Amino acid sequence: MNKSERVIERDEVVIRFSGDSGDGMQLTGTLFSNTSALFGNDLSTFPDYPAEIRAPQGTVGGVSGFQVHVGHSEVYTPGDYADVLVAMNPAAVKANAKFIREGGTIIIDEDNFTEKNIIKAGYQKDPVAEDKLNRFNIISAPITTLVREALKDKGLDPKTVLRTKNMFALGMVYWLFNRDFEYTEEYLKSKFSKQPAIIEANSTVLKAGYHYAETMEAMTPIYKVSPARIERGRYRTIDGNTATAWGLLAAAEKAGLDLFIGSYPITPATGILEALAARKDLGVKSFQAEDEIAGICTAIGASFAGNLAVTSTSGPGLALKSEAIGLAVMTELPLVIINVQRGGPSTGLPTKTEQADLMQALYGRNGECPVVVIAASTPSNCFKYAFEAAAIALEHMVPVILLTDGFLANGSEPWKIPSMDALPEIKPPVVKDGDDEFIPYERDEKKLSRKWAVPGTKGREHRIGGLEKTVKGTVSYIPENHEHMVRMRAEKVARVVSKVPDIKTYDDDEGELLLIGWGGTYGHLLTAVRELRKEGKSVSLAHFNHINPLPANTAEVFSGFKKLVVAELNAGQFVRHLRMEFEDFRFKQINKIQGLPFTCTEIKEQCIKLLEE
Amino acid sequence: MNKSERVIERDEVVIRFSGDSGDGMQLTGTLFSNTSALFGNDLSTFPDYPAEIRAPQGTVGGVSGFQVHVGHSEVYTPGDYADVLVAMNPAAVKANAKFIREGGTIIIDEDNFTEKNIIKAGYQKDPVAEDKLNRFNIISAPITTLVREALKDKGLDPKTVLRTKNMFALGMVYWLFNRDFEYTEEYLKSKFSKQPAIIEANSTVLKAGYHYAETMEAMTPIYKVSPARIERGRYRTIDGNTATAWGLLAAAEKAGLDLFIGSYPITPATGILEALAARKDLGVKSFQAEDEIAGICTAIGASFAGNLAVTSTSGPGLALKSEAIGLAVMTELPLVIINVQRGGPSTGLPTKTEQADLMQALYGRNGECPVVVIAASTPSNCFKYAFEAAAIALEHMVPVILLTDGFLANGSEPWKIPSMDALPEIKPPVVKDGDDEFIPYERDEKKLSRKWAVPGTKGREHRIGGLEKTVKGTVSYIPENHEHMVRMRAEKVARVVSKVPDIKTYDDDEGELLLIGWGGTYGHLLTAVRELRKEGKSVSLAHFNHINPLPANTAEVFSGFKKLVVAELNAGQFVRHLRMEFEDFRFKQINKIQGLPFTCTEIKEQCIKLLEE
Amino acid sequence: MTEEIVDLNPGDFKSDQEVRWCPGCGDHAVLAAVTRALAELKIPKEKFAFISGIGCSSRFPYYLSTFGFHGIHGRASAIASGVKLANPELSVWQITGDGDAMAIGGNHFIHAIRRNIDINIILFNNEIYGLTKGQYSPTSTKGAVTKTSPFGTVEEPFNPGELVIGAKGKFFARTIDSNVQLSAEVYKQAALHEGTSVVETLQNCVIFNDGAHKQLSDRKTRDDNTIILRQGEPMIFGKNRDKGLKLDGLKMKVVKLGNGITEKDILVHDAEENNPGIHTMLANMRNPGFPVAMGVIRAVAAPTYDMALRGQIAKVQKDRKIKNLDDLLRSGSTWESK
Amino acid sequence: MTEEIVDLNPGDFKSDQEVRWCPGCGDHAVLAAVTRALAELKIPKEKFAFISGIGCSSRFPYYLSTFGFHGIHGRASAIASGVKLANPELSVWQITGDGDAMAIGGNHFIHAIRRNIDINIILFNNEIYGLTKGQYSPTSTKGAVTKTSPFGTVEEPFNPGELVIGAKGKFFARTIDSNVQLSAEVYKQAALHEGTSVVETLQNCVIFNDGAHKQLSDRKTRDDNTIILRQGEPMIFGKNRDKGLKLDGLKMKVVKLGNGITEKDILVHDAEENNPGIHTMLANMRNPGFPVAMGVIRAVAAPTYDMALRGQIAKVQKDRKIKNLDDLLRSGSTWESK
Ligand SMILES: Cc1ncc(C[n+]2csc(CCOP(=O)(O)OP(=O)(O)O)c2C)c(N)n1
Ligand SMILES: Cc1ncc(C[n+]2csc(CCOP(=O)(O)OP(=O)(O)O)c2C)c(N)n1
Ligand code: SF4
Ligand code: SF4
Ligand SMILES: [Mg+2]
Ligand SMILES: [Mg+2]
Repeated sequence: MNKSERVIERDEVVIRFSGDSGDGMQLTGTLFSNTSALFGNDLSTFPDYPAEIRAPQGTVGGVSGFQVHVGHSEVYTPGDYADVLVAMNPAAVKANAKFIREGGTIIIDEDNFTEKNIIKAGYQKDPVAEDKLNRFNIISAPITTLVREALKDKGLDPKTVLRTKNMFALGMVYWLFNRDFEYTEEYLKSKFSKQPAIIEANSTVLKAGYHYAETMEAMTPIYKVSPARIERGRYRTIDGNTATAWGLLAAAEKAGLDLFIGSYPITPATGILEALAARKDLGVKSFQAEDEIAGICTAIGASFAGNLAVTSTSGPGLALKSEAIGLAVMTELPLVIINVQRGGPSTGLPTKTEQADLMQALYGRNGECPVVVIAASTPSNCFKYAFEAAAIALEHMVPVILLTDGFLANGSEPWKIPSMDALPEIKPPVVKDGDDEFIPYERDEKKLSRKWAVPGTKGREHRIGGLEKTVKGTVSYIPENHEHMVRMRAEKVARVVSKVPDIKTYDDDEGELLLIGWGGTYGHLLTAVRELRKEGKSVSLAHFNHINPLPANTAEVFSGFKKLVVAELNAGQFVRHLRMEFEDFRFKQINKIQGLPFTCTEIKEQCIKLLEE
Repeated sequence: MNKSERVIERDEVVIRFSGDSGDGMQLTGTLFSNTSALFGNDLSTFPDYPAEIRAPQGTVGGVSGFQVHVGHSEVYTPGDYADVLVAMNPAAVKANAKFIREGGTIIIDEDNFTEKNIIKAGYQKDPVAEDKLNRFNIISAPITTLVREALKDKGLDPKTVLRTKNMFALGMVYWLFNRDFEYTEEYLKSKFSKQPAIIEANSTVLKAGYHYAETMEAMTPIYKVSPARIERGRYRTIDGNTATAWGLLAAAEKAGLDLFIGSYPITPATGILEALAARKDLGVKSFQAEDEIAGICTAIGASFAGNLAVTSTSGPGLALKSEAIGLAVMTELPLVIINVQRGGPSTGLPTKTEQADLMQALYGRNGECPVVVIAASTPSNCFKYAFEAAAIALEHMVPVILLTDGFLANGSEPWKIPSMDALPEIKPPVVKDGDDEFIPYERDEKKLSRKWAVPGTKGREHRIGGLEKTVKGTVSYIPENHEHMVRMRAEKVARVVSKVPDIKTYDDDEGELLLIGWGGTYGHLLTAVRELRKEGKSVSLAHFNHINPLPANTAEVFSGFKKLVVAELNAGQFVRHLRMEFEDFRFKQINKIQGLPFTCTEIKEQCIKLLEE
Repeated sequence: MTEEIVDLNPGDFKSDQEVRWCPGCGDHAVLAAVTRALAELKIPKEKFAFISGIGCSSRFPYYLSTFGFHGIHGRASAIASGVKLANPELSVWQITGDGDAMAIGGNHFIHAIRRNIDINIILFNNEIYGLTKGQYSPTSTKGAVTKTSPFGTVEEPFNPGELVIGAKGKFFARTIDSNVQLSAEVYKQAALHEGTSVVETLQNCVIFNDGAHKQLSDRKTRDDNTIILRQGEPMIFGKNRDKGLKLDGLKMKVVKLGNGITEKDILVHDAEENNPGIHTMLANMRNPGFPVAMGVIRAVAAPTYDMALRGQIAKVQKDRKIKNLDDLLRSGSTWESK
Repeated sequence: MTEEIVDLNPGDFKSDQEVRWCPGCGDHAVLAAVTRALAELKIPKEKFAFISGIGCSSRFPYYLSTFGFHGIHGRASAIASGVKLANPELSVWQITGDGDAMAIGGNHFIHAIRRNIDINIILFNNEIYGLTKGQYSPTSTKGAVTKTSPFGTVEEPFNPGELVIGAKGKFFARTIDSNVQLSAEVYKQAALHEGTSVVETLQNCVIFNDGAHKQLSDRKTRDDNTIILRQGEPMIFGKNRDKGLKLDGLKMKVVKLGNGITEKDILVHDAEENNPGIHTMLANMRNPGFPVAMGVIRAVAAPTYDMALRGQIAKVQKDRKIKNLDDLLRSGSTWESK
């Protein structure tokens, strides 16, 4: 039969690339994703890799995976189950078998299914029997042999040859999904611009894979996922860390300030520092500090001196920054603190995602020390919330913690490129030269923010610091002054509510059950709710991006539902926050603490159970 | 009239000594307190001094005060208002006028009431008019002149002469309260053993003050506060920091372990490190670290190596320790972390008291990271709770945070010396030499604690660390294992409830209003409740020493009352904790954020208002 | 740095805040020396930013009428680095104590020095924690009896100069509170030096460590116990200026002038020599046996971090393709949906 | 330290854990060298405690069958100090990277060294952050292009040896992953030295900084580019052992043997000299121009903190009045209520 006869039209498909850490699966996944995005699919990705740079070859612990969900209509999650699994070795099968959809396709490199490797992967002997692989459609190809063959005349060393295996697999997948090579070849050209032999080898192997799939008898039908019907405009794919970095850049441009970032590398937040370090063309002052404390303290210094100041980190780093956050609260300087959450406590699961730093963000400091807390909820809206965090910090003169997580940081999706014109201006309360007395803690009547007189401004010399002080900045131990200042700082944060949009529900204002989420679980919760609604359940979703202060209409929204269920990737932190804030409601919980995103299936099951209770 | 005729018998009296930071008021207060304690009074003290070593002389900011409350019956607080104020200069009057009881006595050094000093103190001109001092009984003595006179033939330099002024004032107060010099003279002898001239000068001036008071016409009646009827036994006075240090020593002795403390100086916690550094005779390994992080990390190392390990600090230091606390949670090692709370946020009010680190103690770490939290409530029971913190840490293999505060740390009171025999044994789960496999995270069935195999133990080699791990200590990213371990660590902390005594109320099990407190406010809350009860109000007190886990019967106790009112020295932290834990109750709040303890009057007023609501 | 020249008096640099150090504390004299140095720099007042940590000495910024920031304990180097990078036009000063800079702040201190960020660090060395009332510090003499070492410390102290040089320091000087004239001179040189400059200022804490530097400040002993180094001058010292320093192989030696030994035999000070060998020896000299070196011990020109960063940005921007956010957002692979 | 002597093989020190470093990573060779050194120490296995921070190198303790503690980033020196003070009988080792020890952990590192606590620090210097995938570290060469310095770094790196000596270090050695024999030898000497010993171990990160030390490990170039120092031996090096080091005034100079220059003119290595002058110069030598010094550069005997603490406790306890808690509780002013 010819190609078109075997085409299966699908609304959406999930593909997972997996192999050893060294097998290049992250790259393969990214290339496939970008190609699909350019094709016009909506998509969502989820890289999932071990903490070691190269975990032991051939073991389950060493498997690196990249999952991508491409769709004809909107796609909110990387998908629960894969339709197609690329597994470069037995360990990849072992690690992923439970995540493949019944009847899905597994592409394996049969050259790697030696007895030694099978045992190493943790099978007794026979993967097919042990993992009931006959439920799946297995495409077994001697990839290693074929790659050697394809490159045998090129005079390359064996290592280089083997390193192109991922391109063979990618070629097969491109055939399966009927994608072209344009993007991939361009990528290879720019990446290896100084090594034409490498470009050629990769390109040869890519095509070899494609043609092998095309000519192979046992090949599965090919999938067709038509382009998504998405809003008109120019698009790109973007991951959460880049989006965060760019959102900050946008804020600096809109505020007319230099951007300073003082950070220390830490997984999964390093990408933000890296993305900004690359932007010297836009004048970014990126400072790799000696540790997290220096990261935030240089940022506080830069804020004092008039820059848009940022520090980025993950949980353990946020812990180290706690004391200095207090200093920013006390000196009432604008500061954006980004925390890309990962599995904790302690070093925990550094490459896995979790939402367990919420309480730390709210309360992890000595004394009465409130800050604004915001959470992004998709890879691309990290841009929006980073921008907003900076705008609030600058206009309200307050530190803002922006929470993202490993899932958002590394995940990517197509994003409609905003126009800078469409973004709001940011107007920090900067003081100009002058002779009249400058009173550092005099407050704006509405926002309660103080003014910003930066060193270098004539006639505005003043002193600030971490001790309690009067409105003039003079150190003061007067009891009533302390109480007043504590309450002013809290009220200033509370009044940020004026910038917080009302919370909207998906899709009803009232009903049986309101699923409540925050941050990076948005896609999974929304998909689950939409599916439940299709099944006729009276379920809606309220998903929070503003944690402190909460949207003004929160209680009102809650009161429209019989059951309130808070779902989060921790042991119950947002729910505690809500219990403190809203004594009049009772909340149920769905929690998962596994270093992994929710699956829609889990959420649906639990909601159905709670509906029946 | 003779002395006995003018005696006023009183149940209790409050005396406040105040003057410039350099005037020796802390010493004067301490000597008076110890003398009264030896006499048999019950008492409670409250030192209150500025953050500067020597704040500017003669200004209100530079006033250093020491208040002591002595009583015939039990005394729980240093008292709201002073019956007698010793004021060495106008600033001391200015700073304290509002804390003197109507009709109270003020002893002043009239030589210091020069126009310059009066203005410096912040009076326009006339203290008597401005502060309505004629409400009080003012004893004006030319103390400076009299001291010069008393020592004129001793050949001392003028500075040394003036430094004895405090002894003159103390002599006057001794006459007023009919106390003897024995303790004071002994103190002088041992303190200045190498300077007999100084001993003599101080002793001469002390007596001069006493005799001046005796012969002075305008002298107020003398007060008689008979010895308290207190339990039989041997007593001493003790302050909170010393009691904390000694409680730890007691625990080390009972557990048969060396005591290691790794700390960095910080007000008001330094006294604990100092008290332990002095105990080389008991083999204490005190380590002054380069910072707070090194303080806790050396302690974690010492714990791994089998010592009873402790680190002590105050709020900003606790913030710095957050990351490492997570490591102790993850490695499940015993560790006592003492936080002597002070005014925050940031550097805040370093010498003032506050209860605003509760949320930090509960939640100030990345990830799901619960620890046991305990709070002492009187200076002397710091001993008991430090002992208990160590016992829990050692027997349950868990970090314990002990909260005290500046008020407890510096305050002192008579304390019935416990006998070591009466204290319980502490039995840490130490593993002996052996050949069978040691499984580091195998748990005790009841407590869920793991065992402690310290380096040097033959056959027990193993590896632990901050990454998530299996029961064998192997690093693991298995999703279900992570969830299991997170829940085990939480449940382990929850099960410490077996060591937590039920909460008892003062004095009824049911009624109109239950005042709820925790930590260092105990004395003030109890006194207020007792007074309210005398006035016929249906008010009781539940005062918590166990914050996490809370006593098992908490909800039951709450349910006996119509109104639940949580009083604390912060913006409302324990009340938030209770709201999270007990959804079924509604709590009202009394909060004070002034760097000062409550006054009983405030509490009473607010309770009455709440009763009427 | 700005080119504008202004005329200000030391008094113009005093703020209206009450000075809260103990009477007799060495910090008062340092304040006097700093205001003198500032006035001599002829820079407008608003260009100065004084950043401190926590400690008695760290109260300093409150007493100046410039921009000031009283930070948290140990972090002044980091805060000051941020200030300088955000605005390289400023004259940035760090005020810190031996505890603040060398205990809790040790890491930021050595990293600022290594990077050679152009900040002027005045390190108040009273060999004690003053503000917390008398515990030993990383510079307290071995054996010092303090509140936390009632039986004496058991650890060797840092020598600030040696640590600074070990951390790639390019400027190190030493002065003492009691010599206001020398201090003012040295602070000014520190300010004029481009890159991190550290001035160890020996300071007396009258309350908790009185007399720690007495041998160096006392009129009777100071001239024999100290040597003031000046660029290009022979290293001669002593009340009668009759002693000098000489190299003996790889070691420093004190010699008496006369008896055939003349000025020509004496080492000539060269603070600008890149090789830190002699500077380390000079910084390490201790009583008894050697005079303590005062003045600018090391002052080597080297590129600063702040200028290098500026330079790199300028270079990248020169032929940049991306000039603003719109350019960036549209760079790389994008596609149009119609 | 224990007197018991035991016989163990390097293999006895390997744990059952899978080694998770990249194939080709220099860490594998260091592991081999350490197990060799441990076996030679003849100390029972349970007396060893290996403490690490975070980084690729810090995974090390998992691969040994001794007691091990994988700490948090930068804090290994502090944790190891606590272990040693709690139990001075142990042989305590710290495993750390250039980021772990010299970036975030810099302060604990220099303070442990200053105090001279008896721990053996193996500092894996690959001049990069390996575990976080390739950002520059405080030892990366100036100008290094890495993920966080796409246009090259603008800061001078630390030289670990110089920093160690500036922090009062008494033992500093250098070795390279590729020379397992030398490494094993040096680790053993570090273990036998009482006090903090730091062994900078040049290590290749094949993934993110491959070839950083190639000139020193490559068979063809290594003999001309390195010099292995041995106590009491003249400093001769080169493939043909025809080059040597000589002092030229205060500077080090490479000379060629022959033409009148003989072994006698060559400097003889004395690691035990207290004066750090030459040690610093040796530690600072860099290609090109000088060979990089390998082996034990400095090893000076000095009292250790742990022994001094023990000694002080013993001394105070000798004629103590307070022998237990009951004594303490009843000391000072007390009174009886009847
Ligand atoms: C995080 C933190 N830890 C500890 C302290 C307590 N503290 C304040 S100043 C100080 C040391 C002061 O010594 P130094 O820096 O030498 O300054 P000096 O007072 O001697 O001028 C300490 C330990 C603090 N404020 N913050
Ligand atoms: C508090 C904290 N900050 C940052 C990190 C992230 N981190 C882990 S290892 C590392 C640096 C590793 O470099 P190095 O110490 O040189 O070790 P290597 O991997 O090169 O052996 C960093 C920044 C962390 N785990 N914890
Ligand atoms: S305590 Fe010492 S350092 Fe602090 S102000 Fe007083 S004299 Fe100066
Ligand atoms: S990333 Fe580099 S240092 Fe880390 S294991 Fe791999 S080769 Fe070794
Ligand atoms: Mg000091
Ligand atoms: Mg490294």
